[in-house]
Amino acid sequence: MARKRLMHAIHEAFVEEMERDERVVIFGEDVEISLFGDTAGLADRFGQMRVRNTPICENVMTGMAAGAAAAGYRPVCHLMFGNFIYTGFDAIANQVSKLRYMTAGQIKLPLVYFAVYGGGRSASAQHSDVMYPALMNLGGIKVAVPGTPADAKGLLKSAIRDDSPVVFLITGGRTGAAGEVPDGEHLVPLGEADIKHEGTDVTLVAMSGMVAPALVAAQELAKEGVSVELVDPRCVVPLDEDAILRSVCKTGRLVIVDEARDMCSAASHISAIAADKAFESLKAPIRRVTVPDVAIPYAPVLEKHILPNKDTIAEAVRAVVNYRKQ
Amino acid sequence: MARKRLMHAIHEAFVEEMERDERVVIFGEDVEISLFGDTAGLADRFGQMRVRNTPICENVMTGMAAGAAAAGYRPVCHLMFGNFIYTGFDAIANQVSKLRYMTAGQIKLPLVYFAVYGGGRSASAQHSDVMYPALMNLGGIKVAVPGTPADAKGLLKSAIRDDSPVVFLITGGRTGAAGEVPDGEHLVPLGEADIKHEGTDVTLVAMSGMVAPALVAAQELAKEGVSVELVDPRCVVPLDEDAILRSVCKTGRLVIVDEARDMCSAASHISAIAADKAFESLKAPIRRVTVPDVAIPYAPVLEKHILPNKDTIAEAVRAVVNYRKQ
Amino acid sequence: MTKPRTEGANLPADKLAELYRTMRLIRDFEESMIKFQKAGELPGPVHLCIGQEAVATGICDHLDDTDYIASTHRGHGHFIAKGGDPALMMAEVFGRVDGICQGKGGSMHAADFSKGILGANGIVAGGVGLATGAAYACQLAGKGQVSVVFFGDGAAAQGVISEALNVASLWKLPLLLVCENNGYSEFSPYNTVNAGEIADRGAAFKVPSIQVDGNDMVTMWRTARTAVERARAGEGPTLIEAQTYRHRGHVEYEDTFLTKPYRSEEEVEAWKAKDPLPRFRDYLVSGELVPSEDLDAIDADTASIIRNAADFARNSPWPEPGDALKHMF
Amino acid sequence: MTKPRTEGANLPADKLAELYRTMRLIRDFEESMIKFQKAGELPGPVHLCIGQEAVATGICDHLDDTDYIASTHRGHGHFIAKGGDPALMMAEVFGRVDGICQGKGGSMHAADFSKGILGANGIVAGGVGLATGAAYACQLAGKGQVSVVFFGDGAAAQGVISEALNVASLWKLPLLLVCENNGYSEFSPYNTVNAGEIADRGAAFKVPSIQVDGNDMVTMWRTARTAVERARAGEGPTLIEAQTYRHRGHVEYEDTFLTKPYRSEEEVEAWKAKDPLPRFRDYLVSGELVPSEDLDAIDADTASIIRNAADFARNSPWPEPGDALKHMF
Ligand SMILES: Cc1ncc(C[n+]2csc(CCOP(=O)(O)OP(=O)(O)O)c2C)c(N)n1
Ligand SMILES: Cc1ncc(C[n+]2csc(CCOP(=O)(O)OP(=O)(O)O)c2C)c(N)n1
Ligand SMILES: [Mg+2]
Ligand SMILES: [Mg+2]
Repeated sequence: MARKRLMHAIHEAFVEEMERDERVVIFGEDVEISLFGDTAGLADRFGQMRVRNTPICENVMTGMAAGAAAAGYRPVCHLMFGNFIYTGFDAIANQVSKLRYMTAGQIKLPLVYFAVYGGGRSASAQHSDVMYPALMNLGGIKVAVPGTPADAKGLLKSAIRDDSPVVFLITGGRTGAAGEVPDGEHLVPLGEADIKHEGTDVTLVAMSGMVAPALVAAQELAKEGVSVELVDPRCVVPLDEDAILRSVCKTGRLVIVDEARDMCSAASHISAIAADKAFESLKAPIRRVTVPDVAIPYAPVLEKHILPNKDTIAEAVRAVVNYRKQ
Repeated sequence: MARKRLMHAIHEAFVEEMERDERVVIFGEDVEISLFGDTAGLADRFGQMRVRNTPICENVMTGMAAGAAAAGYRPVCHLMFGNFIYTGFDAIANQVSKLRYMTAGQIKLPLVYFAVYGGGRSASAQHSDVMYPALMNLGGIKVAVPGTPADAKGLLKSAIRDDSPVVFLITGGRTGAAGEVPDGEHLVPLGEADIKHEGTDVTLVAMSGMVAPALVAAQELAKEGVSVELVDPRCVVPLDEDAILRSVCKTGRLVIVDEARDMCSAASHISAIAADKAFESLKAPIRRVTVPDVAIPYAPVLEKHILPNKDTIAEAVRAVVNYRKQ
Repeated sequence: MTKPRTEGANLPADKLAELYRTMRLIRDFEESMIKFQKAGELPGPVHLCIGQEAVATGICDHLDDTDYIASTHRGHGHFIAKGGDPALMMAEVFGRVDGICQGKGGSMHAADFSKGILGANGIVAGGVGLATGAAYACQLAGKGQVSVVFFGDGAAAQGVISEALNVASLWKLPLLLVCENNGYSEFSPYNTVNAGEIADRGAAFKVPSIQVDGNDMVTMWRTARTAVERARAGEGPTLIEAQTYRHRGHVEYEDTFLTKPYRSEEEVEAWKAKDPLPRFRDYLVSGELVPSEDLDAIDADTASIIRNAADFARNSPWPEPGDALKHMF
Repeated sequence: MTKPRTEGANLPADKLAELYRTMRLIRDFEESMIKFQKAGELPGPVHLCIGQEAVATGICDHLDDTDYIASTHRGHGHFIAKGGDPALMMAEVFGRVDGICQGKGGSMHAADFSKGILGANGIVAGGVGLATGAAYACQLAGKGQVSVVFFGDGAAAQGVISEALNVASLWKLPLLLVCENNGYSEFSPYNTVNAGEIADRGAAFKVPSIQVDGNDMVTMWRTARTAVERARAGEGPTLIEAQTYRHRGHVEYEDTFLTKPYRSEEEVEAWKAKDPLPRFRDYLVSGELVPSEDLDAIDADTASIIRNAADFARNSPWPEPGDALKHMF
């Protein structure tokens, strides 16, 4: 175990998987010099054929990942910022998410789209979106949203080894808090939730950049005598419904924190699952702590106003715990 | 009143709005000859400057709609099949959905993206998607999903007059059942649900292509003594939450039919709203009748298996009505 | 751009016969589709390539199973020319369980990865990224494989083409970009949707570009050979614009929805007179390169292959409904 | 492509002084940004155009408020040259309520629709569709308005550019596609991300294309004039590749994350020697076209404008938090 920043953990995963399997290649804009540090030095180590700068051309890049995967490689297509997933969305939505299915399983598509996403950095509307809801609705694409350096490393290694397309999303660029990362081989299976804090009164589901504030909220609430179970799904596709439902059946209450805009968010979907399958257990309304359906503004004061934080999370949890049938 | 097919109603709306306001222009691939009949004859009537064939270039087309709108016109960008929205997704997601917000309301974007979407025609995975969930999550874009010829006409006229970007989606191409369409000026406001069948036992929400089978299911269930209230939101953005919640509070039960894939569908979101705001009234789990998270297959027998129909809808309603707390 | 001269062929007779056979097989497949579509036996739309067979044939003859092609919505010819089994494709278009995609894809998605056929495509220019990525894989593997993308003149307007030209040129990818210019993008004539000439668009990216008569089997074949050799030798991509024509409509049922014609009878007739199949046959027979009896035998053979394919397709069962849930991951 | 010759200017002195003033104002704005960024006064990233001022100035001098421009992430120069108020943009970059976008957009989204400024853009080539659509609107209106899109050499690889070239050529849209080739796409040198020359890419679409020294104020201005006149006269689009250089980094804080240099000191110095601002000043003074006192007066004036802008920005309050929920529809 050693404390590492998220980007450092990601970098390790890349190095280890590229060492392990020479079919792993990385391409994208400026991956050689590396904006976030995640791919820094990889070109020197593995050569420019395997770590390759592309021009700015997301349309063809996203399709190229599929073609290279279909032809036997395990490409990581680095898309820099999550919003550029929209720029290259055609191949992701119309080809990658469907190719295996349309051909009745003839082909595996072991590829990873990698991007940094989310708000909180005054990077404005076109660099701060949360785009996994759109990806979740496509079917056929796995989506990993790690919230800690350890999960990031373990999930990225699994994503690279997975035979299905995976979109791998992390928040925050070079910043991001450090965390303990196990030494040596460390794999986290795609689709397995992790209980980040055990509790009995209320289930709090949070993922990715929301795990940290949710954890703080859980710890603060513990002092108030509210026992929060914090479930981190770690992937939104596949979604570990069982783990979420198990917890809800135990606690009878559910709050979901999601940095996505509210409409058709992961939070909406998780709520819908519980309202269907854990109805019996529910003692209170299901609350979503999400971003309102607006673009992400520039001024810090505006951005802060719309992003979930430990206080808005704690408030939602309190409301649910204090709920009494009228 | 006269019975008209959906495409005929759409055609009428185009003619009337183009007559009314010369800033209304339509461009897209083969809009002059018109694949679906919706724009047939418009070029002859309004001239090729206002009804203009484009090359196949969805990337620039979707952006052009925004530019033309910003510069004072009211463009309808005809994207033919809904899946091609993904092809032109960059400008929709990164520009159109945000431009007004990013500029603090400096600009109105009175534009319509028009497309035919959904399955049931053995058109396969790349011509059969339901893409409104992705659009709903963008914020900033209204989405109209009419289920009858009358609503199609009334909503399209409102969409063209609206100062915000609207994606206008219809199912089924030239086919599609006929329905009564009011003569003369007929406007349906964006964001106002319509009760297609009144009832007291259970609320059934259905939109677009799902309204017809839901209505049949409601009628059949009536014979069994189950009183279904069929709520058609008609738009998924803005979503008439009040109408849905009003009905759920009355009936205490909710089933949502949505041709979208399940994850992060409109059904998920509507369920989440009810699980939060109508929790008190709920007597049974909220059920979603959606498409499983797969691509749309070609063979009719396969496609039929995954699309909702009157029987799967009725079955879900019965399950909810017969639900007894264990 | 360069324009190859039509030269006398000095190809061996068996190669010429083979090329004829491929064209004939494609033609027979497509003609059977007309019939089946009319008879209501096909659940989904079909886009036929009658009149364009020489392009697929000329290109794919130079390819092995380890090379890749990405095709279009008008993909039957490419599938067959690349060695795909017509019976498996036929069953697919019928939507049956023995189809190459078990009825999940249909005409617009027929693929056979075991033969390097990355698939037809319902998205115009959708194959461009796939083939470019496969070309990158070919380059990485270093075994001289190549990758080909077919696209139409309508598709040429899609920006992804220029993206591919740029990256393939920079990376010297073993990629052929083959534009089948049949004069129409759906119902829009070439010059209403394309400014300038497609074969001129490669030069700016330093991609050698050739405009060729796509109805001239031998010239097509030679042009392809040069480009494939270049690619295999690591010298980079080539853009080929093959000028041709589709005899049938854009999609088989177009008469049911079009309210007016979009091309003249004379134009269609003029191009039918340049039909690559009889033209090649004439060339073979009149040049005494392949005896007409041999060609008759081929005709009989391909006809029976297609008859058998149709029987196979018709007799194949529908897929199990529940299989709709398989094959996502 | 064509390459204009640098000619002696026979522009009136007041026009020359005006051009100098615009460049100087942009330069002062950008230099203030360096300082504010270092001081931690700017919440978000800024991309500065120091060294590239002549391009924005030369193009926009021919435009009125009723003409349109769409800009890039490096958009301050375009905003100012098109007549946007530097104080309103400054407040915007500070994230304040008096900013042109009330603090909602920041540097990458500064727009002033009342001046035809469709906005900076955080998406590379994101302005292309906007400007093409505005050009369509200009054509429909029939009043001789024009639309301009600025984009970088990195952006030139985006497919949407070729889509715009094609449609603008076919429709004869009053559109200028202005590529500011500053030699780098972020940290990637030109020839690693662009095959061939950008100005060569117009010809294939029949779009007149010009490669011009973007650091030569007068030539830039003349080149723009020809293109704008062509557009106003209904003769269609022009592609202009202006060769220039950015003196600063790609983004102001790049030193904090780059681990190695991506360009040489010598290269930077060589280009600084070709800095368009002193070069133009020299030209004006040595050619006795504008007296240096007049230019000094301009310098003093622009400096004070920027000082006032900074005061205005700094003193402007933050937006109300709740305003984050406004302005979606
Ligand atoms: C992205 C996208 N846009 C539009 C369409 C609809 N469409 C299908 S085929 C076609 C015309 C294609 O023309 P071309 O590329 O010349 O091929 P051809 O049909 O002539 O073989 C169009 C517009 C589509 N399938 N995909
Ligand atoms: C679609 C998209 N892809 C990638 C980026 C990240 N990015 C921002 S600026 C830039 C380089 C742009 O280079 P160029 O067009 O030459 O403009 P310059 O910065 O030199 O002015 C890149 C890759 C982006 N903003 N948008
Ligand atoms: Mg064509
Ligand atoms: Mg540049």
